[in-house]
Amino acid sequence: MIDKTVASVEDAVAGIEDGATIMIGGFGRAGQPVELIDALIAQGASGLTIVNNNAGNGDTGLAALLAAKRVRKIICSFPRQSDSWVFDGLYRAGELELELVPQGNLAERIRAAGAGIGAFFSPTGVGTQLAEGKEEREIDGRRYVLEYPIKADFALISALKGDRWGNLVYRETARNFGPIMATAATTTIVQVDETVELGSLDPETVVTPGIFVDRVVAVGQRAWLRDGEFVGGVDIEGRPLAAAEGESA
Amino acid sequence: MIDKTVASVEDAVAGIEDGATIMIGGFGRAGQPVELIDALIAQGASGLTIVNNNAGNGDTGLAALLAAKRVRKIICSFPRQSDSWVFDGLYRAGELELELVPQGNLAERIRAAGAGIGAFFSPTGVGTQLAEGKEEREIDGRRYVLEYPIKADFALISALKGDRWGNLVYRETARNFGPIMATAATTTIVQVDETVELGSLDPETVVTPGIFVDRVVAVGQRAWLRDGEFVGGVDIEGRPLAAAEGESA
Amino acid sequence: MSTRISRDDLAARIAADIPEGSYVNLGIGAPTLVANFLPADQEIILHTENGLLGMGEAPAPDRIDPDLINAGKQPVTAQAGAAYFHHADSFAMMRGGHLDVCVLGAFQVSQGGDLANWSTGAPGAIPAVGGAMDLAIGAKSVYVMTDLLTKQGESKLVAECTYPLTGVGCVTRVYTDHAVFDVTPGGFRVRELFGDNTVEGLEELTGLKLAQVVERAKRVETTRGPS
Amino acid sequence: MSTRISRDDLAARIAADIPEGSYVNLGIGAPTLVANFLPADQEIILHTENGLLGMGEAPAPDRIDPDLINAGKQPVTAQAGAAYFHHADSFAMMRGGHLDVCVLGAFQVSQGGDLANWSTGAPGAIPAVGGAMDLAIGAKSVYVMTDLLTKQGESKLVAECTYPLTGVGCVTRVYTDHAVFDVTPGGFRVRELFGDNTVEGLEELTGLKLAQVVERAKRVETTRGPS
Repeated sequence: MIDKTVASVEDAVAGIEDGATIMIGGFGRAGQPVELIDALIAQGASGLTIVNNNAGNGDTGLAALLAAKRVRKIICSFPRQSDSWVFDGLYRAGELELELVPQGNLAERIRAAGAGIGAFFSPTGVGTQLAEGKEEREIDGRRYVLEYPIKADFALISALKGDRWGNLVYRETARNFGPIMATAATTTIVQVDETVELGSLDPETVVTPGIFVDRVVAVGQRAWLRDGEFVGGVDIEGRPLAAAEGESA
Repeated sequence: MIDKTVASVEDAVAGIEDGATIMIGGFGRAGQPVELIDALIAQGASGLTIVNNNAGNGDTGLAALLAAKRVRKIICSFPRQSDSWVFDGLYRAGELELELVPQGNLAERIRAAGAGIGAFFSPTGVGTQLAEGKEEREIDGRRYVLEYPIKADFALISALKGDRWGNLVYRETARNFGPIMATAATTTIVQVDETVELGSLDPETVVTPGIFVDRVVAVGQRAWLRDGEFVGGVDIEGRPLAAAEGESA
Repeated sequence: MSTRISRDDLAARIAADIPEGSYVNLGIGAPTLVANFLPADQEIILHTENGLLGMGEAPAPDRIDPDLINAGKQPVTAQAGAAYFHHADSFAMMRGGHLDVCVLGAFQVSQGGDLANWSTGAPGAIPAVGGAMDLAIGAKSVYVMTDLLTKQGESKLVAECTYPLTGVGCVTRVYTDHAVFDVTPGGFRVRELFGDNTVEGLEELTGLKLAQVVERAKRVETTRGPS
Repeated sequence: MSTRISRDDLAARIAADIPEGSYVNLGIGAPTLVANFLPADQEIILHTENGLLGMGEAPAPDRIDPDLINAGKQPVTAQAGAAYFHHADSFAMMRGGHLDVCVLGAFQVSQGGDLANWSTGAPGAIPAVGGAMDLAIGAKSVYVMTDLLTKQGESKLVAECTYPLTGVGCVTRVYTDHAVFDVTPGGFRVRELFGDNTVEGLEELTGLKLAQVVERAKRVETTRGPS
């Protein structure tokens, strides 16, 4: 029997070595696998290269991993945000290397790694600083720059539900980078709200087929759902509205 | 109000010019938009270039379009099949040009056209006849050949259901080339079993978002479904089992 | 009469140029305001690059869904007819030329249509580009929404951008608080004048020779849009 | 004892080498037989390149579903845990190195691991390649299932392929009706002998110097597999 589920977030992040390249899903906070990141902080791996769209928000999740000084380099498209103070401080202090990649090139380079593409000519970034030093070519009257795949040792992603074969479905815009990062890492580790029986996910609607997934851990239902239904009552950071009063942006 | 539905297959294929390049969905018979092809035959456009995985099966659908001598060239991966006699005859008579493309390169080149990729280095076909004359490059120790996008003037595809915005869902392996062809054509024309109310397709499970679709026409439920449920009772060509006795392969 | 229209008026002006049935991406910041002025009786489908077509308005405070956000990471809703997809599919949509219009902010736009909107190049500034470079080269029409002048009074329409570029030759039209400009092979062409602006006055403000206006630029009164 | 095992025995022999949990693509033709010998108490997930992971066995005749077929266009079923996807995603799966094993037929395999299985290059023949070139370079292990000799008695294991190539240096192992061969940097290495075959006899049949067998090739009796 194939069973990719593991019992705990500690088991899920076991074996991540110092110096590993890790893709972390999410766009801002949406789809960020906070429980896996917390487990990674506890696990202790350092000198990491992180691939994410952003560079952390507030003081939790990816920001906490940065604050714990476990990250050597970050590959992302949009580090600077109103709540990226952890990154900002480390970057200004020269403690963090940054590779800035236009968001579409970031996504397509991740997909290319998962799809076995050696390199591709992208229309994005042509003639800009971010294409400096890159091979350029005119094809059919349009200019392109050559972009290479980004692959990773591990991917940490968040999905709504998964089964023991690793099939996944996501929720709304929390899907974002999850499906492509799952394809581009040697070991893909997924936190889900709940694991479901094999066969209960409709094969027409599986977004990430289990072939791309290695470990699945259930972390419990997100705060704004009850019995799978959206109930709201939280701020954009997912904190109960009452508690967040006067704090939320 | 956006309404991409059209009343008839004749309306759906209106405006297809002689000499057009047309992608036709389907893998063998599965997902082949037979009603649209029949309408295209009646419409009369000729000198067509067709992009399909195959080159027709039996005497219907794409095979009938070939038999009607409307096709100048076919771009496909697997023309020769047990039931490709129409293609075989025309090809041997020199009446049909063939561009043979490995199936994965065919799919990825179609996707590239839809995704704005100028060209990509593919690992498939390296060192074979089908890569002769193509640019080759070694990247990270592996050999690749440079492949260019395939785009089309029109795509004719078949889906299960669609709404007036053009959102589509497919059924089982009849999905195949539909979603990528929809992205790669200037005008994408879709036949569906039924059109449904806007909002009745779950946004999590839409496979082709309407942005890729121009015209949707309902052609009625496939013979092996009743009220949306699979009932069987047909052979692999979709003919009632009794009628097909002694005939089906 | 005045020489400037408000940001809301400008958003309304842009909204009026977007035909029904368009697929539109509104960049983060001021362009987001355009959504407030799209006519309620027309269907215009909004794309947000983090994976949604058919983006709707902001939710009520107690219906905020942290899984459902726009590119600016603000809570949004999904319309009937919406679809979710992953990031590579979302940017394929953009880069493949499927969006009809995007509206972006700008630091500078050159008369060749180059856009600079992601970095001032200031030393020590932390760079961030997001999806701007993809949007700039991807949409069929790239509209810029901006004040004509910086706070220091310098023209954002320039002969050549001095700030780092976002995209080369990509801008279709520039909507400013003074006037609307088309980018043409001959440089900027005044399309509409707001309030008491004149072509000559704009030439003075921008320091640019504005291309011959074929028909006298339409003069638009400053009015308040709906709020 | 005999010098050849049956096609079913060969399919069973290949099936026995596929570990539980593997993702496997079985090429059209003889390799499809391998599915019949996968142990019922183990989960091995079959991929078909026309868009399905978790392919199950053939349906009953009255349950044929024309929308649910394999790469050979035969009716199949979907297992619990299956997933459907489009063609670009399916081949990304293959070319991205995510399949553990594929099993392909062959016209020729060279001692360098080159595979020829899509065209005899005969004048007038209609070419067709399908997904063979993608499978050949995509799976982690590429197993070939073939008779050792053609009907004319020529060896399909060759020094250099004379037929048009499907892939270069891509074959991991060759399962023939006489023996199993690993492709190694030093050429073919006999891994198992079926029936009364000997390495010397195989060298005579193939005309190849078979690489030094490190441990004496395991001798396997010819037995009937389940049907």
